[in-house]
Amino acid sequence: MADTTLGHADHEAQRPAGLSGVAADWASDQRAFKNVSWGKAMMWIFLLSDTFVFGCFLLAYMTARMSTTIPWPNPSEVFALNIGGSEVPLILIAIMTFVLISSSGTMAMAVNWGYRRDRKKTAALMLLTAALGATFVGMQAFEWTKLITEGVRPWENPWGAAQFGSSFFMITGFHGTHVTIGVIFLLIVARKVWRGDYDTGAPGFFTSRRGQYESVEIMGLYWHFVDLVWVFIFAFFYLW
Amino acid sequence: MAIALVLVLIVVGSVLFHVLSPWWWTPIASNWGYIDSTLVITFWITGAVFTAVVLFMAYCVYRFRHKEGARAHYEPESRKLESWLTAITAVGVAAMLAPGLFVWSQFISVPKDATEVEVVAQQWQWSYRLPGADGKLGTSNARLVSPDNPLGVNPEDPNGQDDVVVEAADLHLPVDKPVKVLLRSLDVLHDFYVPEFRAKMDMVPGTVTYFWFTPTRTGTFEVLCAELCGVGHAFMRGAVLVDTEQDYTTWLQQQSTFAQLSAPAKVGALAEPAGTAAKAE
Amino acid sequence: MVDVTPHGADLIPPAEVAEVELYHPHSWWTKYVFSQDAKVIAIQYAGTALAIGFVALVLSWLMRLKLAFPEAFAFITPEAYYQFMTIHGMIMVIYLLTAVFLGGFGNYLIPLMVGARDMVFPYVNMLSYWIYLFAVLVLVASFFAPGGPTGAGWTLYPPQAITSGTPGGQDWGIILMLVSLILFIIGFTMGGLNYVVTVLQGRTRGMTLMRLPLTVWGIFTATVMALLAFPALFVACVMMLFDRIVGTSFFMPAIVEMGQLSTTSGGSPILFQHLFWFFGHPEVYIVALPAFGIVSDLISTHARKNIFGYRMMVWAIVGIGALSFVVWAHHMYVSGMHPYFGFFFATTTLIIAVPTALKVYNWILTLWRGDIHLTIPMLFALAFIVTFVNGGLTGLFLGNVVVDVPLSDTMFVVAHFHMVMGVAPILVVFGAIYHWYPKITGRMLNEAMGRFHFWVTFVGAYLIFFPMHYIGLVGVPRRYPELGDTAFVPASVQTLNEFITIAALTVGFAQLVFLFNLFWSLRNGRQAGDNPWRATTLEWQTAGTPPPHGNFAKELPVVYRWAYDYSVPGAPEDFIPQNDPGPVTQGDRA
Amino acid sequence: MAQTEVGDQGLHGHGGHARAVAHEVGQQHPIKLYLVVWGWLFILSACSYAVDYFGVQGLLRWGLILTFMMLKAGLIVAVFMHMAWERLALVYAIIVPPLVILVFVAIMVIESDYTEVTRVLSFGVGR
Ligand code: HEA
Ligand code: HEA
Ligand code: CUA
Ligand SMILES: [Cu+2]
Repeated sequence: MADTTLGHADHEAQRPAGLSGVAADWASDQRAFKNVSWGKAMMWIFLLSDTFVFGCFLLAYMTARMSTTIPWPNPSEVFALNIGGSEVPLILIAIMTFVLISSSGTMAMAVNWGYRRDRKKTAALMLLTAALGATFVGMQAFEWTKLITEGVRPWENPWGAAQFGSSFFMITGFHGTHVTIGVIFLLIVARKVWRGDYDTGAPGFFTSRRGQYESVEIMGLYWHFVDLVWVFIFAFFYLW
Repeated sequence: MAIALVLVLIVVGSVLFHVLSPWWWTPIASNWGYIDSTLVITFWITGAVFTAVVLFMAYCVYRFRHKEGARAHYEPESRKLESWLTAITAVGVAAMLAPGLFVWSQFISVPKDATEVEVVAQQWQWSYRLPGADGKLGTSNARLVSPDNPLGVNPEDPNGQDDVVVEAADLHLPVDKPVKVLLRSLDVLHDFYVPEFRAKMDMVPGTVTYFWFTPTRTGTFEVLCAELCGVGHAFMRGAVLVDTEQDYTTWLQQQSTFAQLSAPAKVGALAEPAGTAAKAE
Repeated sequence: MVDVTPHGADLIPPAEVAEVELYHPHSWWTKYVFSQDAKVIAIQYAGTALAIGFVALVLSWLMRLKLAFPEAFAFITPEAYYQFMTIHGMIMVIYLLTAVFLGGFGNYLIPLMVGARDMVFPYVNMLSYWIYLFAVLVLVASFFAPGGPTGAGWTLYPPQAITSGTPGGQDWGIILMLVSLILFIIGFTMGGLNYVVTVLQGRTRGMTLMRLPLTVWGIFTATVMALLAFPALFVACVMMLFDRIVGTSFFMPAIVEMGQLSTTSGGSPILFQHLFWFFGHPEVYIVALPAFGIVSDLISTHARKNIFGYRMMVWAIVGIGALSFVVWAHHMYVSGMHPYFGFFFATTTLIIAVPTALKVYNWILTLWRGDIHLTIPMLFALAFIVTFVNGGLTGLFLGNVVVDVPLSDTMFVVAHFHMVMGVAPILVVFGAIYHWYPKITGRMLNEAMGRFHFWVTFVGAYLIFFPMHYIGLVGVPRRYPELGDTAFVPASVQTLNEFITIAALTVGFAQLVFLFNLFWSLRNGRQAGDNPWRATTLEWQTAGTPPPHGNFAKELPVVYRWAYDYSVPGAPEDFIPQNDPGPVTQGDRA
Repeated sequence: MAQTEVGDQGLHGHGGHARAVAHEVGQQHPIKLYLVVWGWLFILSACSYAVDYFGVQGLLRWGLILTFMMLKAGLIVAVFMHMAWERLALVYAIIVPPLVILVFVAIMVIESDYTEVTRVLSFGVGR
């Protein structure tokens, strides 16, 4: 029921770039972010909010670590694995990092094929992404069991400051939850793609709004963010 | 019209209340008269602003109330006026901030000759520790608290042995001698607050905070707790007695040092926190 | 000076976004209960908020009674007092004001004012309300939990909040409180994303940001702030839950509690305070900015005059919003944090006074040479300015670090934030209800009852909180259920306390009249018509009153001017609606 | 997600235009680009891992870790999240607000040091 008298949308006409573009966009009517759909805008802003959540978590961990007078356990020893008789530092974490990065790669491609309306490839890549994500969570679980068997608890650990365990379980746990949620939604969206909901524009179950391939990109934004957060956790928790 | 009248009444009433009401701060007993003066400056500036703003408002309401056929003046904005007002306000703010920051820098820089006094808070009582002959306070730790070491003084620290321990009694201070008050809490947040001294500071478990002041007149002053610390908060009282030099020394004689208190008590090793043994050293 | 060339419609760009099919409810349930219509959700939000707010109000009476007549109300033990105080504060700030401004007015006004048919994601919007309701229920549940609600003070400072010396500390109270807060944050985020995206991406043709009514600017900025500030509280709550349930030591050093050495070690209570206030200070502006915005529109409409210095007003709102993220530690001047922070935070704090001052000036300059109709909304707006200026100025005492030292944690602080938050924005809530009730229900609120409510609330509230400053000045600490006999406090202070209590109860009674009016006028109120205040903004130009599902007629309105074309010289009427192509006026720079 | 660009999805008639819009909206870039970025992310992660493996210490360690971290973050946001192709209005709206977190971090660094020093001085080290 679009207002047909309007002719075609004018935002395809070149808009100024650079700072003047910023000014022009914010000064324009209807939309501040031109060519950004509601869903995408919403996801970006949600991620901004989520950035503050993880920011505060990491900042709290930093404070705990910097203000305690009890020595902090050395992560690269704690997270070392005994492979072939020799202790390899952080190896599991490194692998997890690679797994998650790979999942980001596959996700990016899924988005790409999505826009080319290639149902099979898109769905397949998303499933692959989900699989990698699941692997990551699995290794996380392994990591937790290892530490727990070594006597690390949220309230104490054999090597030093109690906050080590607390921060570890809290931060990785919270990140892990994000990954898990991501995996679930990946599966849901993949199914819709597979069924071709986004070609027919079938209405969503709750929202009764028409599906579009853009959902794949929005899903992607979330997934890459989860990867992004891990980049920071890797640097600040494991490498510090 | 009632509203215009009420607005005027509010201004007049508030000013009169401020001037006539018997409720004002307690006579000061420390060197922090500066704080009071800053407060007075602030009162003058803000008072003037409040009066001006509200009276002008009352005038507008009265003068420009709706009359038949009247029409409002159309004036979107006036950059000039707005800039002026901004500037004036900035000046007003600066006039309050400048002295404030100046006094604050004094507040946080403790004079060299200040003697240290430790105040230890716990639900819901005050205890004190004086440095003793060597003028140094020994280290302390909540972990060491025990019936015969109520303040958790470190028995292995030589500085601590001659510390004077005043448990759950009144604190005495010599008049006109600057003191650095070290604040320590054994359980939750408290706040060592003596209205006559103006200065106050929270005491935070797990760290030590401080403020300094010089008592300027002798007398007995009430200590209150000014940080919610549980159901006993309101009843957590104590007293500081500011004495003349002689009275102070006589009082000091009667106090017992940490060594005397814990004389029989064995000087045991500190309890290590759970499992810090391995990598601690 | 006003050229009367009619707007060429060609100036208005065509629509970039095709209309969305709205969700059409099929059953009574989906229409009125699990509704996805922002207007219904708004009413649900506001209703719940006011209801729980009333509970908080009753709690305040109990507190006052204890403070005035400690012996007579001996049955209000310190435990009970602290529980009342904590829940009172928490409800008022978060579950009442935040919810009513953003969830209530935000939901109702944003789509209407920006010319949208609904929020961008109605389904998520609906979820937001139900999670909020759940959070409220969890909070209420803590009254019936063993040990009762928490008595830790609304600031929930650890270690005290989770130790046995505090009501609910070792029982369910604190746990339910934290869970409820976490739920609130999740629910709010869902709604908040909706409000922000609707304002940024869902505006109608011709509606530029600089043509938005200040109401929308206030709510929008506040929502953005909330989305960035609540995370800090969220994190603090999660960590405290761990400390309380799992036994971690985030905020817990080694402490000796009731002669018992705790198992915790090395945590930092100060960290919690930083996290809390990094949320807490923006929060107080989150409840202030919507009030600023709404009051601007009330004044402009009822003074029949454009808001003075619209663009300055917008920049002031944005500036205040941004600045308020770097002033948080002014609540911690005497917390034992790093002493040098005092310089930084005192400076940033006082700087905020400047944009705020500008807003005050512009409100008053809007009255200047206006055509002031002293309607009830206008009365409340005027009352807001007085109380806000008063409370704001006392804020400058507290902001000036060294002056805060003697005043901190005394009744002076309590007086400050009640005047500036407990009275001023609440007055705006009332004014706004009197202003938009006709649009929401189609009927006017009863005039006589309204005026009675206004006078008692305004004068009464001022009488409650102005003298309270001086109790603080004498040196009476806050959070003292009874003072006992204290040498430095003159007995007359108790008399003053009794006076304050009586005033508070009177004001409370007036609220009942207001409550009655709300329901009475539903039936018996005078018919309002579409635009009773002859206002310019879009919500008064809807297809019928109350606006139907979808808000506007088949065609969305097209906006040709800013929201404040009142009394334009040469114009036939003394107001020109935003969607009227009429003359180009000087005020509109779009 | 929900609403459609005018003329998109052939809501009315002109389908040719519809594809134009679809192109405008849909982020399309050669797969190769993603593979390259993917490769770089691997390399950078490997590098930061190496920093720890060879036990680089002190400022150099921090310098390297942070640089690699920022590079990785940059690549993910710019390419994978298509930030590089968004209009600056969005870019700034997302990048600028997190700066206040940096202020918060700076404050907390100072605060933590202060706390630790007081603890060492008055409680003795190690407990
Ligand atoms: C709506 C809520 C709201 C608002 C808007 C404000 C506004 C301000 N507040 Fe307030 N504040 C609270 C709610 C609010 N506050 C709450 C809830 C608490 C207590 C929390 C707790 O501990 O429980 C608190 C506590 C509080 C403290 C901590 C006190 C303590 O615990 O020791 C401080 C200290 O700096 C402070 C300062 C300020 C300042 C400087 C402003 C400024 O923004 C005010 C600016 C406004 C004006 C200045 C008036 C208008 C200006 C003019 C008329 C121009 C003329 C002025 C000059 C020329 C100077 N407030
Ligand atoms: C918006 C916030 C708000 C509001 C409106 C109020 C309203 C009132 N508050 Fe309170 N109060 C707080 C926020 C608020 N308060 C906070 C944050 C604390 C700190 C808690 C703590 O220390 O932890 C506090 C603490 C506090 C104390 C201090 C306790 C202590 O430190 O010992 C006292 C004591 O007198 C008090 C009294 C009152 C009174 C008499 C009223 C009112 O009676 C004022 C007069 C009434 C009105 C202006 C009308 C209000 C109308 C509504 C609330 C809507 C109700 C709904 C309908 C009518 C449908 N409050
Ligand atoms: Cu101790 Cu309050
Ligand atoms: Cu504040």
